[in-house]
Amino acid sequence: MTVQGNATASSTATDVRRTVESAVIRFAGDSGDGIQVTGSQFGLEAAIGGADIATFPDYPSEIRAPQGSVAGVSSFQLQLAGHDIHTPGDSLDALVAFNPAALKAALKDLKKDGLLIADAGAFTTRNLQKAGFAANPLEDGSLEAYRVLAPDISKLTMNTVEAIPDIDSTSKKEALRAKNMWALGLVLWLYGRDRKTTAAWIEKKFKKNDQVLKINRAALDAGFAYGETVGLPSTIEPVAVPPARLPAGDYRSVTGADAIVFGLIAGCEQYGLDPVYCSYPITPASTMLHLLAKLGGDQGVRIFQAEDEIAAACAAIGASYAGAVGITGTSGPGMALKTEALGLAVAAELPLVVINVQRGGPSTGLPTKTEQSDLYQAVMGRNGDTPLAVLSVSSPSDGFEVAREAVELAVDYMTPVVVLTDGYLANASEPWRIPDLSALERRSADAHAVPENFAPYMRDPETLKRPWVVPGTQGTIHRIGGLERQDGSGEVSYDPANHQKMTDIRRDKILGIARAIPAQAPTLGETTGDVAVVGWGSTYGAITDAVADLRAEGLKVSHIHLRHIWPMPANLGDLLKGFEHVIVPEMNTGQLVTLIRAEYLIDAKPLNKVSGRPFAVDEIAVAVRSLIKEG
Amino acid sequence: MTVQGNATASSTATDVRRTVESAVIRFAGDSGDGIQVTGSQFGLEAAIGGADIATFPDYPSEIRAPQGSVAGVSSFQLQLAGHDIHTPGDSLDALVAFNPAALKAALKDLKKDGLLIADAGAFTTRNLQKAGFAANPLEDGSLEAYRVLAPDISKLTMNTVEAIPDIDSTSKKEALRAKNMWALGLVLWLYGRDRKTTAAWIEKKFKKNDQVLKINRAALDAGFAYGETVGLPSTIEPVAVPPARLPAGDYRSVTGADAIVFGLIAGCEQYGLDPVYCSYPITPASTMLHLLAKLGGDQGVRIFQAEDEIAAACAAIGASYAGAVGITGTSGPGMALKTEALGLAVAAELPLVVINVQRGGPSTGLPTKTEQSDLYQAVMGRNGDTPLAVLSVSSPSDGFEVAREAVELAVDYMTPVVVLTDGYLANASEPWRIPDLSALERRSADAHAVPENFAPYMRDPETLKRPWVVPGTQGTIHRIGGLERQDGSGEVSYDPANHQKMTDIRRDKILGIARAIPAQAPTLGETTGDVAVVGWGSTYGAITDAVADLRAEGLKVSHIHLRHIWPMPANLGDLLKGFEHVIVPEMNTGQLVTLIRAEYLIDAKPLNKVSGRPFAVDEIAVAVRSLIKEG
Amino acid sequence: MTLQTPLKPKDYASDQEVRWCPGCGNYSVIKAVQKVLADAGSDPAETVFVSGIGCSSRFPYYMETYGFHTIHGRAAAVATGVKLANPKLDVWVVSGDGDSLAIGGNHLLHVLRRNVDMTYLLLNNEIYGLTKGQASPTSKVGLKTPTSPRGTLDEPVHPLRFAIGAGARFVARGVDTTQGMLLETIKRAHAYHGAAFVEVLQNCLVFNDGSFDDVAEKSVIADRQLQLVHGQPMIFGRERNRGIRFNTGTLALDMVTIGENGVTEADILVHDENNRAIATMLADLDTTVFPLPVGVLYAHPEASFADKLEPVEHDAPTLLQRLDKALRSGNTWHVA
Amino acid sequence: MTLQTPLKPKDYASDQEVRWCPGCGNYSVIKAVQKVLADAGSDPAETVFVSGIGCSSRFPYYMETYGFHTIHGRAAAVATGVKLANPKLDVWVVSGDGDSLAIGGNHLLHVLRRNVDMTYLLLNNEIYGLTKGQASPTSKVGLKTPTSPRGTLDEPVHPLRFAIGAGARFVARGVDTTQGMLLETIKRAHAYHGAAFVEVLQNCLVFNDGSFDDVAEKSVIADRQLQLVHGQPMIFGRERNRGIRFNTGTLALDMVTIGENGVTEADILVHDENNRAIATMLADLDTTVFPLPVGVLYAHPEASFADKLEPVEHDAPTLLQRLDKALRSGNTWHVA
Ligand SMILES: Cc1ncc(C[n+]2csc(CCOP(=O)(O)OP(=O)(O)O)c2C)c(N)n1
Ligand SMILES: Cc1ncc(C[n+]2csc(CCOP(=O)(O)OP(=O)(O)O)c2C)c(N)n1
Ligand code: SF4
Ligand code: SF4
Ligand SMILES: [Mg+2]
Ligand SMILES: [Mg+2]
Repeated sequence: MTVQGNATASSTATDVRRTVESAVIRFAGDSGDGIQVTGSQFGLEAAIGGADIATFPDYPSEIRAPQGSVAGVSSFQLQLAGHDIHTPGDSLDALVAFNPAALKAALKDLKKDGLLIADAGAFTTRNLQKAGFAANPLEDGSLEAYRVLAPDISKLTMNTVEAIPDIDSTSKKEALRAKNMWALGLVLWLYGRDRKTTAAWIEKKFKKNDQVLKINRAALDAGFAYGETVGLPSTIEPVAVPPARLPAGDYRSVTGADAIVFGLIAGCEQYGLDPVYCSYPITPASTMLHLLAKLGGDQGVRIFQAEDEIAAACAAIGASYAGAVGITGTSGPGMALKTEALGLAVAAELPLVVINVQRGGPSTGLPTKTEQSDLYQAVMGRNGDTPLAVLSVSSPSDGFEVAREAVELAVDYMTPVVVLTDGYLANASEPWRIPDLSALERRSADAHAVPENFAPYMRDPETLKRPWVVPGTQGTIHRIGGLERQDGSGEVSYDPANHQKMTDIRRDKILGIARAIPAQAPTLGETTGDVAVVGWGSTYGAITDAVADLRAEGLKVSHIHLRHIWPMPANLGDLLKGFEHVIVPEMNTGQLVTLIRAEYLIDAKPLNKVSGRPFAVDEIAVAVRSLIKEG
Repeated sequence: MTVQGNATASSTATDVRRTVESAVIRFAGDSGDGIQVTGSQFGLEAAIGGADIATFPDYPSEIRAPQGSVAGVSSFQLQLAGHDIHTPGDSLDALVAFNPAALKAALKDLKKDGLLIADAGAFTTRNLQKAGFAANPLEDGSLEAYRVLAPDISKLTMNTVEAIPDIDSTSKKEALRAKNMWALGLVLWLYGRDRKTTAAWIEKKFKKNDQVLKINRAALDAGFAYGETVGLPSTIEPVAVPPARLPAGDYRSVTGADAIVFGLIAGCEQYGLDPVYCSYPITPASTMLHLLAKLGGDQGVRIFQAEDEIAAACAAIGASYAGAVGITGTSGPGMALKTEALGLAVAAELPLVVINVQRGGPSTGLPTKTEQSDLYQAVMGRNGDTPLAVLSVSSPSDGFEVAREAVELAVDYMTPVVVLTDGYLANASEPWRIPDLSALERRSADAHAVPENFAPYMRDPETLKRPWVVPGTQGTIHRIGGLERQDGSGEVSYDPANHQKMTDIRRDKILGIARAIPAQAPTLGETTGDVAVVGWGSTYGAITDAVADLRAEGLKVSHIHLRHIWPMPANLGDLLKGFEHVIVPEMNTGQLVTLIRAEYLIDAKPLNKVSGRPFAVDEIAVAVRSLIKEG
Repeated sequence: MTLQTPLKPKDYASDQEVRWCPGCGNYSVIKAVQKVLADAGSDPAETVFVSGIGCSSRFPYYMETYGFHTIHGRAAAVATGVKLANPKLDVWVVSGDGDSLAIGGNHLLHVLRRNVDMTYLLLNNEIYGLTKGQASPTSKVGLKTPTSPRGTLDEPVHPLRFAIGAGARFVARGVDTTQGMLLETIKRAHAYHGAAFVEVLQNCLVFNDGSFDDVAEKSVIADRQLQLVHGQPMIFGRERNRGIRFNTGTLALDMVTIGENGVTEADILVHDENNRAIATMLADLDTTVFPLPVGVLYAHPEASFADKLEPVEHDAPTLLQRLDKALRSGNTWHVA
Repeated sequence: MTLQTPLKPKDYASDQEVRWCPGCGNYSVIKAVQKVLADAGSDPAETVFVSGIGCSSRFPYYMETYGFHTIHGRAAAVATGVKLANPKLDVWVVSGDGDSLAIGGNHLLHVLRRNVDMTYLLLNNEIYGLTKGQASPTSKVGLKTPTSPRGTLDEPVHPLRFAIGAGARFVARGVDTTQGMLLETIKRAHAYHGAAFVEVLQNCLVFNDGSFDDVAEKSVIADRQLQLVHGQPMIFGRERNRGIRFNTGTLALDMVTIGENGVTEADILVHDENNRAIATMLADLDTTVFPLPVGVLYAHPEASFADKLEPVEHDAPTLLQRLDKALRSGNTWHVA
């Protein structure tokens, strides 16, 4: 469905609304409350209405975490704005709490004077107890600092459902599950959004169950109507968020996982090669596998759900050996299991794309929380001198370009390429201008061409890659493997001098990628100054907003964000030496910063956060200010 | 059998021999020629006779590499000396070549005017061809630069055997296999060694086959007699190597593998704990498993040959969980497979000792060759922020102390400890003064004591370790695992602040080890100077000899050799800053040097060799000289 | 070790909040296990639950015993290590179908062939629960899941057949809806000396609801389950008039009705736990037609892993002397 | 694809120097394989040998076909990937007992249950050859090796039993000393459409010499091997007068002599490759007493992995349009 955006964002012409430039809203409740769906739909309505958005879904690792408990709270935060934004926001303009536990977990993030919408019906003695409240905060005056709107949403939803003609009694029992739609309706109204897309979504989603469809539809409308018609207290005024001035084009919303999937397919198509995606389910990487499974053979994609991550990596290697682009996606612990197989791909010099959706570690760690702590593993975590290329993704939509480039590097250099993204990026979504696929560069018409005087380990003088001649080709029969091989002939060789040479070639081949990638430019700010804030991956949004703020204060700060982790861009050392200070915010205990220090002998300072949550803009700004003050 | 050493090293009183301070000898031949046995026996006789020795066994990875081929050459080099030595020597004083291929492979290492002993009987047309000789080098004058002794050892051995009374005809056919003993006899005589120990070894080894026993015994004696009685050309004079002035005590010969095994057992005994060694066979780590299997329950050791390296690591973790000291040993590719399990041990905070006998990589690489390329993997190769301690072994006998310390750190800090050794060290042997076990420090009487107010993740304020309370203990029932846990209580926790805290604790616990280990002192030389040569692991011997040479030239060079790779000794940065230059020789593409640069921002220079062979002393000396020259 | 003062089943429940979905089949398994421990008078402090990762693998948290929630697929290997270090402990492994038969298949094979002393519960819901509903290696062909939107294609692994093929000496099956039989089966497994393998059909009501309804729904149990009892004829059915017969013509198992076509009770196959061939045939039965065999299919006592472990010397002073002896064995020499 | 001009067996041998010990059982296997390929007229360029690590896994180097010597235990997984990318290739896996049943057990399980199209040769020498003689999971109990100086303790994995338990549809056995039968068996396996599993008893003369002498030595073959032929009675023995009978009393297999105790040829069990229960019993036979069954124990054609693979669109321009369509499916909007 394509709707015309950029129209007036408000649905009723009679509204007189105050305009705000942006708003940060969080929905929070039990994992059974439909929080993720509510948040996504709100985001979609906001985006279609022309706003820029950034989202942050966050949920517990249990399927059904204990009802009413703080540990079981699922939440979905988003920022919508009339300008280009990069993060889901630090503190909340509005919080929608479906129960006391949600309030408990989220209240600290709500701005003073922020809007709190709570379902009074869920603030029962039992729920209050479970959340650890001694008294009902809706009644004990403890929320005075906020603007509170606490209708009994549960009851209002029930009433709405009761009023639907021909509703049967079993369905009525289920009616309470629609309270998220009631709340969504109200919030859509408060922020001047449309509800057409959500209505269409309900029609489609419940088309097999007419009763449930009607219930959800009615709840959505009732919430909307509540805002429109029930006189809200004067402190609670509806607002309008103007459309953002986004570049012209067709837009859709993508999550980080979606964007990578599309990028992988596009990358393979550039070469006319088939992607073969081999994976073993693991949170938060599974969503890529799910989307690829859905797209299926129709998109030239073959997926393989392997028996474990080792088999997934090995099958991907086998697929590359046989001429497809083998791809394997996973998350931290699964990446650990692929270690040995990656070594084989390096030794055999086969293309391979590995997507690691990082999550909180060590070990099983915090499976549904985000972190950037697998950089060491990606760059250095193998036995032997086993170099490969490492790229990173900075925003949900950035995944498209990075995945596409990963395929290119894998094929052009006959090497594994690791793409680091993370749990936050994989689940977060943003509006994305659909790329013009016809503009895709068509690359080396025949990736499997047989060079003259073919030998399995002969080299392209420019890239040092060996030829990718695949089984089924006549006249080029040969054998490869993980034992050291003679340069050129590819025969097994234990010759000392050859081993030295091959080790050097493998290193130089990867380092040579630095010649092919663009020079590093600051994302924001000048190429010299007082402080360079160097980031990689999903810290992008927070850093760039922080640097913008600091620059607005007149400070000489630049933001330098790396896509290429290994090899690093050729000019990076020189660029960084143009700054008085270098600080590297990372969601780990300091990994990129180690590489930078070792490579360039620059006293880059770490700024670390390992709490399973992305940086707040302010955390970075504060650190940079104190760096400037100190030195 | 204990013999009294330090007596006159020569067996016949009538000999008049020139004394040499040291000699470097290599035996080389087909893998079927019994080269390893010959070399080991020679080394043993030399050591028992009071010399210091260092050995370097080197063999192909096939069980029976093609006979007569250069790829199939097996060799055993050793240095014997009348003083303390550290390497098997750079270039050869003598080469014993059992066939043309051996000559081909080794001749380049023989000193000008060096002694070449060759079995003329093996220089057949076919063998010459296989080795790629156009003409017979024994005849074409191409060996003029050397002192050549080329009896037909094959025939001489056959003749000897023929002469044994009651030898049966089937055994005669096997007689040729004893030619290594003939050669050994001759070389023992040439270097003034005894042959009693070898004679006793033959008695024992072949006690079930009297015919073979007699044949080997006769061949050994005949070779010896050949030296004594056949007038050798005057250029080929027998020599004597005086006894080395070693500290008093009982000595034995140990390989690096043996020493580690003994160290592990001793370490566990300090605590009264049982070692449980879980492993999967892999070259060159299997020899540890073999020795432990032999020692068995008698030594309090339980071994478990697991179905793979993952199971081995997990079983070791299970054993530690249940109160033993879980140990797992492997080599590079196997280490890669243990990655995920190591993360569990870090998260669960259990003691675990991991021995990695490094070999040539990447992937299967060069299984029987040596390398130091798994340092990155050991220190950084895991998902998440997953710190652990890493130690390294510098010489065969050093394995004892390092393994013992690894057990101590694992238990005292409740952490996995990785010990890095390598293929060269594991197979090489040297004389070792048997330690006085009664002097072993008896440590914390009850490693499994229940602290007051027990909680599974309560901490020792000094070391930050959690208590090791094991199943079977009354009153302390609890559950652990790989999900993030609440500091103190150990309950599963998704709390952001707690994750930050636990991540910091895990890091600080490991970094805190730096407070407990001794400050780094130079192995040789002053604490300041022009060049610090920083090494780790098996480069020890070559570096220390090179530094000694350089210092003899009057250069201000020191050797700093690290046992503690992670954390590094607390004073290391300051120590290194006292030198103009820092150079780090490593058998990899530069791994320790990366850590040093990142930690101390010192422009340490790499010196890399990745040829599957240890550094030659001279390679290091040359590099240091040119560093000084440059600036 | 058994307790002097026996405990109640609920004493084996920890104070941890159970985080399985309300209605999950895992609840009836844990209930049965707690009763088995209570009946056996097991000492909670000597009991260890080891698990991998999955909904099922949360099991140890809910047990008031020692517990180790390890990594995906590796519980069997960790549990083997526990046995190596302390063979006296009563070791249980609880694992899911993905945990045991996808990533962990190799370790399961090896604990079974080694007969490592443990009670191994494979909670088979034919789905990956914890990761939100992907197909598992036991999913029935055609199951639509996020990774098989057009239905799975691969033939599933059959847990009992696999266990027998792996050389297991104790192979049994239970169903979450049949508490009594489940309890008895787990009790037998727990009493078995060696590796006792029990597959439990366990309903995941969120991602694979009703996968076993056809055999597990209360109303069909009598007709659709064949409760195996050693030495008893294989009779089933509401009227106890149906049975399994060995057909000597086809050399296969038949389903017959007593009183029809001249079939009498004497024709019915008597269950013999020791007959591996028959156990294989029972495991192989096409349960869309035949009833589902439950209870102990195969039990063949043999020396266990722990029985065969080499005795280990523990006494430190003696050990020190022995190590000294080892150091001095072979060639040694003295330098004065 | 088969060739127009057939090649000779030696044309399938590469120019690489063979590095197995002289006398190693692997030689007869490679000879048989080269003959099978020649007889089938296989195109070397369309043929791929994938292996793990071990002496046996050096196999691809010696074949004049495409070859991939991968990592220990993972050949099956790599081969599956080859099939995924190009289902037309003729894929072989050659692996050792350690490679297949220690570290690689899980992947073997899964290629068998998925019926992935490949000829899988497990060269079983009951030892780790390449790493110098440690016990393998198939080593007989009591074998003394460097890792079991006082004899192994664990019950071995039984490759055929394991394969059947894993759901293999083609299960066979050959012996290195019985070229003819080995050749026939590998030929059948190669012709099979799906995962064809063949265990070959292969003597390692260096580390486990004579492990199979009892059944494989030339002189005992007639009496100690039971050559299975579909539809033929299970008769063996130098005099062809001994046979296998199904004993309906014990429900087990018996060894009988025709002409003794009233036994006639009609009593002898006729081999039926399709009967999994009988195949299991054959695999289970105690071969210290019974003869060793060789040939095809079980073959049950079924749709293979490649048959079931979803068709994949290859045409780049069409694909680009389809990707564009996918990108535009769902909610999109236009910004002017
Ligand atoms: C190495 C690794 N790979 C993947 C995962 C993700 N994962 C967790 S549980 C699970 C499967 C769960 O299925 P099952 O074992 O059947 O247990 P259930 O949840 O159904 O009880 C997977 C794939 C993981 N935790 N670790
Ligand atoms: C990950 C890993 N672990 C261990 C090894 C060492 N290794 C190589 S081959 C082998 C076993 C060989 O036995 P088998 O598979 O039976 O083959 P065979 O040599 O007997 O033919 C082992 C343990 C390895 N190469 N890689
Ligand atoms: S998801 Fe399924 S298996 Fe997991 S707890 Fe819920 S019902 Fe049980
Ligand atoms: S070691 Fe054994 S299996 Fe390996 S090549 Fe030699 S005989 Fe064959
Ligand atoms: Mg499951
Ligand atoms: Mg083998």
